[in-house]
This record gives sequence, structure tokens and C-alpha cells, in this order.
Amino acid sequence: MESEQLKRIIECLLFVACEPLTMKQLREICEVDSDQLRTSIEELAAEYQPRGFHLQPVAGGWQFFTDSEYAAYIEKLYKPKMQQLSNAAMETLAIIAYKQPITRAEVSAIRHVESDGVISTLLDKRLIKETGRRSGIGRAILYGTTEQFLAFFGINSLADLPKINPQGSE
Amino acid sequence: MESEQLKRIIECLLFVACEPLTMKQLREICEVDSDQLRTSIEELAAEYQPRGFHLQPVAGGWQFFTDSEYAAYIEKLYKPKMQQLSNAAMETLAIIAYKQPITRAEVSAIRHVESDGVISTLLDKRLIKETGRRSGIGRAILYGTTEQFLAFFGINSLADLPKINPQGSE
Amino acid sequence: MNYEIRIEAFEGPFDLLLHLIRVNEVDIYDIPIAKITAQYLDYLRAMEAMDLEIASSFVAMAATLLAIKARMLLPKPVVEVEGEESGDARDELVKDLLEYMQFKDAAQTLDAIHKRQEQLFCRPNEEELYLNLFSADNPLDGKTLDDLMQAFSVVLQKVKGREEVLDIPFEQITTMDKIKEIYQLLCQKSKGFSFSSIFDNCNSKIEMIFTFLALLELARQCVLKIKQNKSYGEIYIYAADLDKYQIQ
Repeated sequence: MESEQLKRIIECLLFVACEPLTMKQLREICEVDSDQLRTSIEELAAEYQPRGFHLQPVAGGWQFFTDSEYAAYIEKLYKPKMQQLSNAAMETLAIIAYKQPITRAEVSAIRHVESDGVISTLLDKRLIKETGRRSGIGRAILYGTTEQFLAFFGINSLADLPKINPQGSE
Repeated sequence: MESEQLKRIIECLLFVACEPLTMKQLREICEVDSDQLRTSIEELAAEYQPRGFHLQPVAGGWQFFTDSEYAAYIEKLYKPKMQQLSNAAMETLAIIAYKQPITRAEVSAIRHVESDGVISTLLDKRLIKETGRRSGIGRAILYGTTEQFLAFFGINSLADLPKINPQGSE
Repeated sequence: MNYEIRIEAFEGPFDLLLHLIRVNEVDIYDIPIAKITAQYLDYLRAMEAMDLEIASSFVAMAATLLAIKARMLLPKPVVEVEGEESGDARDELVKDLLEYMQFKDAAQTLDAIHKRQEQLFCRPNEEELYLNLFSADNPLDGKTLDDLMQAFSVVLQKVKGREEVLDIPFEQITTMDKIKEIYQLLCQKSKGFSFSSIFDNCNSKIEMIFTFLALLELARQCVLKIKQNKSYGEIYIYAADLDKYQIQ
């Protein structure tokens, strides 16, 4: 195979693959020998050196990675989807964290405020999730915290939540 | 911002984006004016012309797409899910695309065939959506095409649909 | 019959009609209606003979074709009604066919465009992955476990003294519970009891509704009888056949 075309195919494959491609995979798909493949990849890596994303060896394969210099811009692209929690959301999250599994109605009853909106926000942010259904009539949805919730606070399990004073005193 | 750097940022963003990025999004993230952005995108598109994937306008934004020449290699890498439409579905989609907004009854009248099933299929595939209600009695649901429809055909806007001959003459 | 009938899957009557127009190589603006109608009906008969299901729209079109054929056989009125076009009986059909053809062609064009687009692939980036990448800037940024505990303490302060609110009784009620209650009542009170008395212990509207549903269910199973001696008078509930009670 002609060297230029081989490079086009390799960059195409690496572009659509969201994980590293091994030399073996590339060799089989492109039907070329190791030497030819190695040369092409090295050339490609050099061609992408000045660009916004680079070809890098990783975990026994090759993968495109964006330049770390532009991470802030990528963050701006995805950032609108991650926003800070309001006090209401924090309060609701606390109730769910400590009283899980718990229904919407129960959260609203504790807060004395209709809480559907805040609960949706927490669901969107993947801080809470549906964990089951209350038995009995209505089969109300039960909510609990997620793995992400633990990760965000850097704790291992719900047992690591700080103990609260049952009297609720300061 | 320096032109070379702007191009690096744009290619970086397009590389990590999950959908076409609009000029507005890019302008806001990169904090540049329309003229500068337009120039950079045009230059970038030219730079990628000889490569394995290209910068293309689609559904009102910009996105990287692989060159069709290498489709066979990508299929060898992973079996992409092809979205084939039946003749009936394509025919119905054409009617909705050109006559939107249009009701189910109107589509069926043109095809002289009951079209509820096909319309449901198109809704499932998100190629069409409800766009409103016909005023007057019955308030029949109106259908129109979606952003996915544009992406499905790789076009930028409905204005890019091929013109149809209103006389239908051969 | 000097033409061959090929049974294909036609999308609808128009699909079949256009097929006939094409194989006969006739002008769509001057359809030989008698000939095309005859062939159309042959197709329907052939489909019938093969036990193929014929959609009602095919039959409706046959009727339309026959009606057009009949109208074309009639002599044209000598005096034309004023303001009325002496149109060809085929006009309406041709207009509809042309419109349909236009979209059939468009569908083919779109299909070709899609086939081309289908060869192009974009990067299947997953939003989730990128959102997780920036977990440092998480929705809980700046909040600590102490904040969480604090938030909960504040809530607890607020609910102090109205603990009963935490218990939501109506969530716990089921029709089954109520059926059991009423059944027990039936067993205990052989002389029956008043309809209104069974609601005495209900704490909420929901509970009353489920009590009523339970009553209906037991009546349906003929476990109890319901009697009212006079209009608007008290309704009484009696045991009928307690053995019929079955738990579902």
C-alpha cells in the first residue's frame, strides 16, 4: 500500500476509535506489515505534533489526545452543563443522603416545600438516582445517592458520612 | 488571539464535541469575533482537505467526518450501526420534509396509504418531531423534520434539500 | 392477456398505478383509463388468488378508476354549466398521481444522499466521559461533608416538633389491608354494621378511597351484602358468604 494512503487510513481509524488501537489491530485492518505500519505511525505522530490534538502511544496502542494546553476550552464547552448547587438543592441532597431511600413526597414533607424541581436537578447532575419503589399503594419512587455523590465528596461509602446529632442541635 | 492558536483550539473542540458545534458556540468559547472565526474555520477546512477526515458544515454547525473512501476500513474496525429506511419510510420522510408542517392525515392522503406506522418509525428514529397543532377543529398534530434529519443527510439546513420539480414531469 | 402479472410488494394503489403506467409506456396526462383499469383489476384478482391481503386503499382506488371510466363513457353535456370547467374525468387522479410521483422521486434522491452520508463517520464522543473528566469542577465544588451535615442539621431544626410529618401514613395503605380490616369486622359483627361506621377510623381521603375500594371488592366476591332500607337512609353491610373470601 502507498505510504500516504496508509497514513490517511490510520488517522481515520484513530479518529473514530475512542480507545487505543494496538499495532496488531491496525496491521490486520490495513493489511500491512509491522515495519510499514511503524514508519507511517511515526510520520503521522510528527504531522500532528503542531496541531491541537496529538498521536500518542498508550496502553500498548496508539490514540489521539487533545493538547493539554487547550483543556480550559474543552471545559468551557462542557461547563454549561455543570453548575453549582443552590442552597435548596444542597438541603434536599442532605435529606436524601441521610434518609435514603426516600420518596419525593417525603422530601417535600420534610422541607415543607414542593421539591420536584430540585430533585430533577439532582438527578440531572447524577448526584441522586432512583433506587426502587416503595411497596404498597402508589408504589412511589425511592431516591438515593449515587457513586458520583461519593466520588465528589471523596468518601468510600455512605458509612463515611459525618454523624449527625439526632437532636439537630448546633 | 493569534490565528494559529485559534485554529488549534477549534480543532481541539471539534475533536471532543459530541455534535456539530455552531459558530455561536465557537465564538463564545474562543472569545473571538465572527470574521476571525470564519477565516480560521475556512483555513482549517482547507488544511484537513488532504487528510483522512474533513471539516464539514452540517445541521447549522461544523463537525469532523471521515473520508468516504475509508468507510470499508472503519467497518472492519467496528460494525457501525447503519440506519436503513424502508421505501415507505423514505417516501413519507420526503413528503414531511418538503411539505412541513404537515399532519398524519395529509401524509396519508398524498400517499393514498395509511401512514401511522411509518410515521411512528420516523418519530422513533428522531428524524421527525411534533412541531405544533393545526388550528381549528381536531387540532391535528403537525410534524416537521429534526436536527437529526439534517445530520442524517449531512446537510446544513432545509434550504439545502434538493429542489423538487413541482410538476412531477419526468 | 398479453402482459405478464408480476406480484410485487406495492406500497399502495399509487405505486401499482405508476407501475402500470410505466410498463404500458403511456402518457400520464392521457392515461388510457379502460386499459389501465382492467390491468389494475387483474392485479387485484391475482393478489386475491394468491391469498395476498389486499389493503382497503387498493379497493378504494379500484372504485375510483371504475367511476372515472364510467364518467368518460358518458356523452359530454352539450350546454356547459356556467362557471364550471368541463374538466377531464381523469384530472383529479392525474393531479394526485403527479404529486405522489414528485415525492417518490424525492425519496430516491434523499436515499442516495443518505447512502453517501452513511459512508462518513464522526467521532463517537461520549458526553458522559467528558463531563466526568472535569469532575474537579463538580456540582459540589467548594462544598464539604460538613456543609452537607450542616444542611441536614438545619433541616432537622426546622422539622423539630412536627416529627409526625416525617411519617407519611397514606403511603402505607393498600386495598388489601382494608379488605382484611373489613373482613375481620364482618367476622366479628354477625349482625352487620353501618356503611358510615367503617370510615370512622380513616385519617385521610386516600384511606377512605381505599376503604371504599375494599368494600366494592368484597361485594364483588359476594363475601358481603349491602342493604339500604329507604332512599338516603343509612346503608348496612352484612356478611354474606364469608367462605367465598379469597386473597388475591
